[in-house]
Amino acid sequence: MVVPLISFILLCPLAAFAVFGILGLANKRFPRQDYLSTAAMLIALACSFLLLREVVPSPEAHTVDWLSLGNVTFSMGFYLDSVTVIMLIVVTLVSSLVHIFSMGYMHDDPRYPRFFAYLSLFSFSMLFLVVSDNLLGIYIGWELVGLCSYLLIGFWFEKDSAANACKKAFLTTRVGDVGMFIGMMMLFTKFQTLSLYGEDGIFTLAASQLTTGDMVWLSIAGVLIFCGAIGKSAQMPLHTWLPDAMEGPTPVSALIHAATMVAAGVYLTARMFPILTETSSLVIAYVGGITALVAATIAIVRFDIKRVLAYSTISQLGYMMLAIGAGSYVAGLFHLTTHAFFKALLFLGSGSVIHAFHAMHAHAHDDEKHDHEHADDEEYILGSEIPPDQDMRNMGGLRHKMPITFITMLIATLSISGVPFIFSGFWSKDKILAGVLGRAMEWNSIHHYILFVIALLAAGITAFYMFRLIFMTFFGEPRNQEMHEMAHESPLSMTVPLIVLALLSFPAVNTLWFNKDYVKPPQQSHLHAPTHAQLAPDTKTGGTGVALSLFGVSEAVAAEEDAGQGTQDVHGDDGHHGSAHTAHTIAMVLSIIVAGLGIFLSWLFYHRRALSAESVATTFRPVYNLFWHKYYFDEFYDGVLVALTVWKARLFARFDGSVVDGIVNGVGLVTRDILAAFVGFFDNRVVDGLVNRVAKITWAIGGRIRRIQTGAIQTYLFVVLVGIVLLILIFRVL
Amino acid sequence: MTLQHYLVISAILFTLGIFAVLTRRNAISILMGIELILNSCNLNFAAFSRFMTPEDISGQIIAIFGIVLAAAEAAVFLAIILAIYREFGSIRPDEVDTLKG
Amino acid sequence: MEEFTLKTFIFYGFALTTVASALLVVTVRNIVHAAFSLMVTLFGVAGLYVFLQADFLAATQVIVYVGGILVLILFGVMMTSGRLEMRIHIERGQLLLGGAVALVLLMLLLTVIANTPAWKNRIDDGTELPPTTERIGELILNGPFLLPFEVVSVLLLVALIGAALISRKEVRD
Amino acid sequence: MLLSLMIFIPLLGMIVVLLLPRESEELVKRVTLLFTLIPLALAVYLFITYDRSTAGTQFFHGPVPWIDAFNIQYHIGVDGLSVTLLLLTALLGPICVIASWRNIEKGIKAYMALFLLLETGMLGFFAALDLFLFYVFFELTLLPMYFLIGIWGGPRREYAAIKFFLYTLFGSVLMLVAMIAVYLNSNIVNGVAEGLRTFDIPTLITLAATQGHALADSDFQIWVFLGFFIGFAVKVPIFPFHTWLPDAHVEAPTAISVILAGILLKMGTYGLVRVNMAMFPQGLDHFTNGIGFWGNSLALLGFINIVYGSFCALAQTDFKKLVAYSSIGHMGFVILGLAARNDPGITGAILQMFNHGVISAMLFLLVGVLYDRAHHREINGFGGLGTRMPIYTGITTLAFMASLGLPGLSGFVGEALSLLGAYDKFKFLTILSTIGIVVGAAYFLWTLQRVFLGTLNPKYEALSEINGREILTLVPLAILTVLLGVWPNLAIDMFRESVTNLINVLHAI
Repeated sequence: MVVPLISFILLCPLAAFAVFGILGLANKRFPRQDYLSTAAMLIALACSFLLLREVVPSPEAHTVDWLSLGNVTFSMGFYLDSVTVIMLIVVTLVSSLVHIFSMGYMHDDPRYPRFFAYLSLFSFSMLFLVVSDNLLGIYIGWELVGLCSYLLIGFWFEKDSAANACKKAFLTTRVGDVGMFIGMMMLFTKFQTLSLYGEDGIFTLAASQLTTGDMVWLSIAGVLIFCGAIGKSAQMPLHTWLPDAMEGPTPVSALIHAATMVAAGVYLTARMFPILTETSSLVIAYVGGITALVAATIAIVRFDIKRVLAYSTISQLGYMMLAIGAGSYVAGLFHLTTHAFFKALLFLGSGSVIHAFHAMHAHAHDDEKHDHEHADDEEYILGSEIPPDQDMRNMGGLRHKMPITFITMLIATLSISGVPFIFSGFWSKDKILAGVLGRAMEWNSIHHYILFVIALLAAGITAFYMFRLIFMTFFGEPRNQEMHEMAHESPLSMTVPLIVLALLSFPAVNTLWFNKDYVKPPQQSHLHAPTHAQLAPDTKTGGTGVALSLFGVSEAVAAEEDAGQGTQDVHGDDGHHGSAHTAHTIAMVLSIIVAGLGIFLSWLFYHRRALSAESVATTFRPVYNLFWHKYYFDEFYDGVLVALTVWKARLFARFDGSVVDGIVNGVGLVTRDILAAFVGFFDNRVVDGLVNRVAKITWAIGGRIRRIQTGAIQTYLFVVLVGIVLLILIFRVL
Repeated sequence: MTLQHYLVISAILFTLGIFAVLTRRNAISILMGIELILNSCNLNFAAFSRFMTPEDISGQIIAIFGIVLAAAEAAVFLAIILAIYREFGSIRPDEVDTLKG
Repeated sequence: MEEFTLKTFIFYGFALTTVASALLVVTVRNIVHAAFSLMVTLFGVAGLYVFLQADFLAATQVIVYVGGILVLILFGVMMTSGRLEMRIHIERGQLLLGGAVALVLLMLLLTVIANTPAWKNRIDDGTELPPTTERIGELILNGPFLLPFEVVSVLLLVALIGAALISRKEVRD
Repeated sequence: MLLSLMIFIPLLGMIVVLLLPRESEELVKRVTLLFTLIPLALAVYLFITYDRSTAGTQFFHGPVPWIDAFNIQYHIGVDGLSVTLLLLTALLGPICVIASWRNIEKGIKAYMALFLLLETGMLGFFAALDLFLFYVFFELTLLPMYFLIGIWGGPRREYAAIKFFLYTLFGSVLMLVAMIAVYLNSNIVNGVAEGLRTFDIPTLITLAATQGHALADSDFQIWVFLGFFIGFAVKVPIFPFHTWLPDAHVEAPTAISVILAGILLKMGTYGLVRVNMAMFPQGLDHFTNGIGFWGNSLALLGFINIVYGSFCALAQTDFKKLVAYSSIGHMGFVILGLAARNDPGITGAILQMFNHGVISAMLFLLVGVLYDRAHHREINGFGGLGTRMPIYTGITTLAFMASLGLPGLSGFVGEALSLLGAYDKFKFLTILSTIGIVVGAAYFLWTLQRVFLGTLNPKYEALSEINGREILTLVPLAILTVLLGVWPNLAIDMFRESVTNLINVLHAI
């Protein structure tokens, strides 16, 4: 039942895309592509729910040979465990909602059918990635979602900014993908397979074959595979494409660049969890942590509503990476799920706002084209142009105009900020913090303490900038009266998905994660270098954890945390349980504090106006500039890397044209002119002298002989006959 | 009547043909000379066939082919003569000497 | 020497006619006369073929040469010669040289004929062979000469088309 | 017999075309199409009936004595290595004829006749099993190509044609010398001459593996390997013998570029597999054993091709030149895969040959479509065509994506397998070669952006969408691209056994 079901799930969106492609080639159009794609997605969603029953308890893989060589076979297959199913549901659910949302949002676009076709293709690729049981399959899905992302970011390709953004997205992620591919090559060369599971899978082989001597090698391989995730999940230093990707239509941002594709990196890292070593885990955790912090700081100073969300996404993805790097497998994936819902909600909500402004923007476009550039003083000198319908400085006070959008977005914001207990974001984030702290205490590792602090900071900043967004958009006085007048609540097709997603931001609907039997972290066979195996028991403190029993949920969370930690730790004992509880408690308290602090500051700055953001910015000018310029990553890439590459290309081309080809032409010239000239000289004087003499004689003789050539046939014939007669005389008669 | 009778007749015809080809100043006369030569050859074939291999008549068949070739040759020859006549206004071979060195 | 029968007499008659008329062909000044002499020669050769029991060949000779080629030649004469040129112009020097060479050639040929042993004493025993037409047909159409026959046919066709192409009035395009 | 028919039917077609009157151009084109479709039909039959379970030669014809004095035989047949390329050739034939339907303005009859001759040469080359015959067909392609570029090419056609001709001739002279050396040594065992000399490739392969045979001498193999290698390297083309390629491509008419990239380059790599690898395993070993400079040299050349070709492509502003340089880069993957001498490497290389044939054919056809409309190929001179020509843009995107190695399309499989194989032996070079993947994506996407995205260049507001005939030429290739990307076994089945066999030969030394 499983294989047909998964195949069917994959086939639905693929078929929807195929209809578009085939008709498109015949220069025809299917007028109801939107219904087709949406229906396909809803069916896939229903089937995904059916799979929920199938999977528990044992994971299984189903493979077919895809590419068979003489003695190596690459198989393609489905691997279905609880994580897969959850991912399937997340993807199909968000995708369905985005489809429905787009029916309203994209309705007036001239390329409306194409949009849905691309969405279908994306959904197929993403689902394929999720269900693949081997690295090759994941890589295929990986690149295909990259393609869809490219197509969708560049959906309004008439805009140069969109055209630039899509190219940048594809190329940046490809850099990461190359790293991933090298990692795959390393694994393949070692194990002669790219399948992950089963008897001959990489995980089994790695557990049984590798020795301590291979740890460095395995760490490198792990980090390289993680490079793919860095690219796709927009981690530092390859994060710059994601903010630019906001040039795509907003539903795309919600689906691809918030909920699903960018989370694929986290998913991949989680999939590779069993072969992550201590070193590679630490690298992952640091990359994630730094990304979380840096992106959050950049988000503080953005004014474009979508960019804020984009940086927030990067930051949250970093969080997930941090979790997985710190060994909190379950927490990372949990956060992935909750984040998918609330971030999709935030994007769709911002889309709703933009949509409300959009008609107005089109109207005001002609006469006020560049007005906004002068509206604010020096900040614009520094930066990118923001479309007025996305500029938060044009918003404000929208909560009355767009109540549904406001409430749903508020729920999402509360969730992402980690407001305790009734929002899912709190639980997942708290779990990550607890995991990191737990690891720090368990290993007594300074790295993890640092990471914990980073994570806390990021959490606080997140709360701050998210509320900044809410305050600037929905509270206060309308800043642009004219635009405000025009704003209106969005149609039903757009608000319904918002409401559904808002409901999903409550923990009750994420119960799967609180069932400790449902998702189990896999064994990490190479986590412990020998040193740590000895260190670990000594460092454990016999804490007396007190679990907070709120809604009866946290108990389960804590217990699950134990399960997670326990399976990873060969030396798991009672003392360790204690440390997890302690960590959990501390983390929870601290996270509530920083979230509250962040929200409070935000309230002071942007609602009460007790503090002036401008004055703070002026005071800390260098820091502010750093944030505003996004740490100068783009400048560095454009000014150095891209320029260097293009320069190198030009150099090579010039080298090719002048040197290599020059040599060839030169050889030709040398042969023709110099060599030939020399030979010609020799020829003229020496050889030709002789030849000329001969020729002259020949010519002279010829001049005489040519008289024989009378042109009269009869003369010739006569001579011939005389010749014959003579011959006969000589040979026959004489 | 021996083989040699025929051979002698043939030889005479051949020589006369050669003579015509060598001396005549008119292309058509040359053609006639050639016809004589061809006839002498055919006669030789027929004669040899009769005297050397009485049972086998391959010689006669060759002679028939010879006649056919003669016909073809005559046709092309006359065509060329006509073309030359149009070009030079004459069919005297000594006047057609563009190949003169 | 064999008997001087009527048959021999007729043979010599044919032989003489052939040689004499051939001599006329090469000596007569009027080209039309020459052509008619050629006709006589061809007839003479046809008669000789009869003596060689080559009946089909004789018939072919008459039909093709006399009926075809000779007519062709006469046409050629008419189309190319103005009235003045009906007479064949001969240069004396050329005549002498040509005659000499031809004579030497004749001498040589005769010597060869007389001296080749295999050719001596081949006497026509006078046996009547069956008519050759059927055998020739068999050999040409169903025997070893099929391919040459086809080739010759194509050649003839090509020659005809070629001749027509060469001799047609040029069309300026 | 089937193969002989397939090879010589285009030649027959050439004679027929030559007999047709010059004025009836339409008829000439139709007849040519017919005579290229027949080999295609035979190729389909070949594809269906080919026995995939054996490494041996199939459908052979001969050996029939040809030139007895040198024991040269007419001997043809296909195994897994050649059958794929034979199929590719037969497929591209009619496509190129259709592509030439409208845009050859003068002398269509001569063009078509030469094209048919070219097809005979290419088909024969891939099927030849006698070294001499192989060489004859190799040279046979040169002549029509020279005229096709030199007469129907662009403004600098004569330069390009002569360059192409001389380059190839230079290579083939070395090849000829090596071939004669092989022939002269083919009957020497332990220093004593016995029996007849031979040009027969299967026999030579056996002899080269025989202990004590003159052909099995490793020094001899190295030198002969070099001779053949340079001959084929010019064709591939391998740096630094590549500069004829951009010129030839830029000047050649569309269909000829397609043939050039699709088939002629493959003749080089095919020769490397057929002759250099199979016949001189010790020579190969010397250049690919990974020890020292010479042991890495082949892989190094592959790497240089990839990176150098890609960077050069990035700098081009002429659309066609860009595609030409990308070809150089892609052929680098073939070389790299072959240098790996293992299962994934060789399979990947052969797959890459086939796929590159299909994809580069598409690319050149697409460039041709644009050139026919705009009459220039300057990438920066376009812009925003995506709004004007959506279907064309779609197909181009597909072709670009296939070429830059997007998984799910055929380009990826060959590239990935080559790299996977190569990494086993040449770790450092392979990792460096992956730069080519990024740069490859860069130049294709940049081109895509400059030509199709952004605001529409007002000059091209009236540009017409790709027409049915052009779509007809592209669709089979596009289908093949997707099909082989999704189901690569379809192609690999054809040559899996042959590759295994080849590897056994290579490991036997």
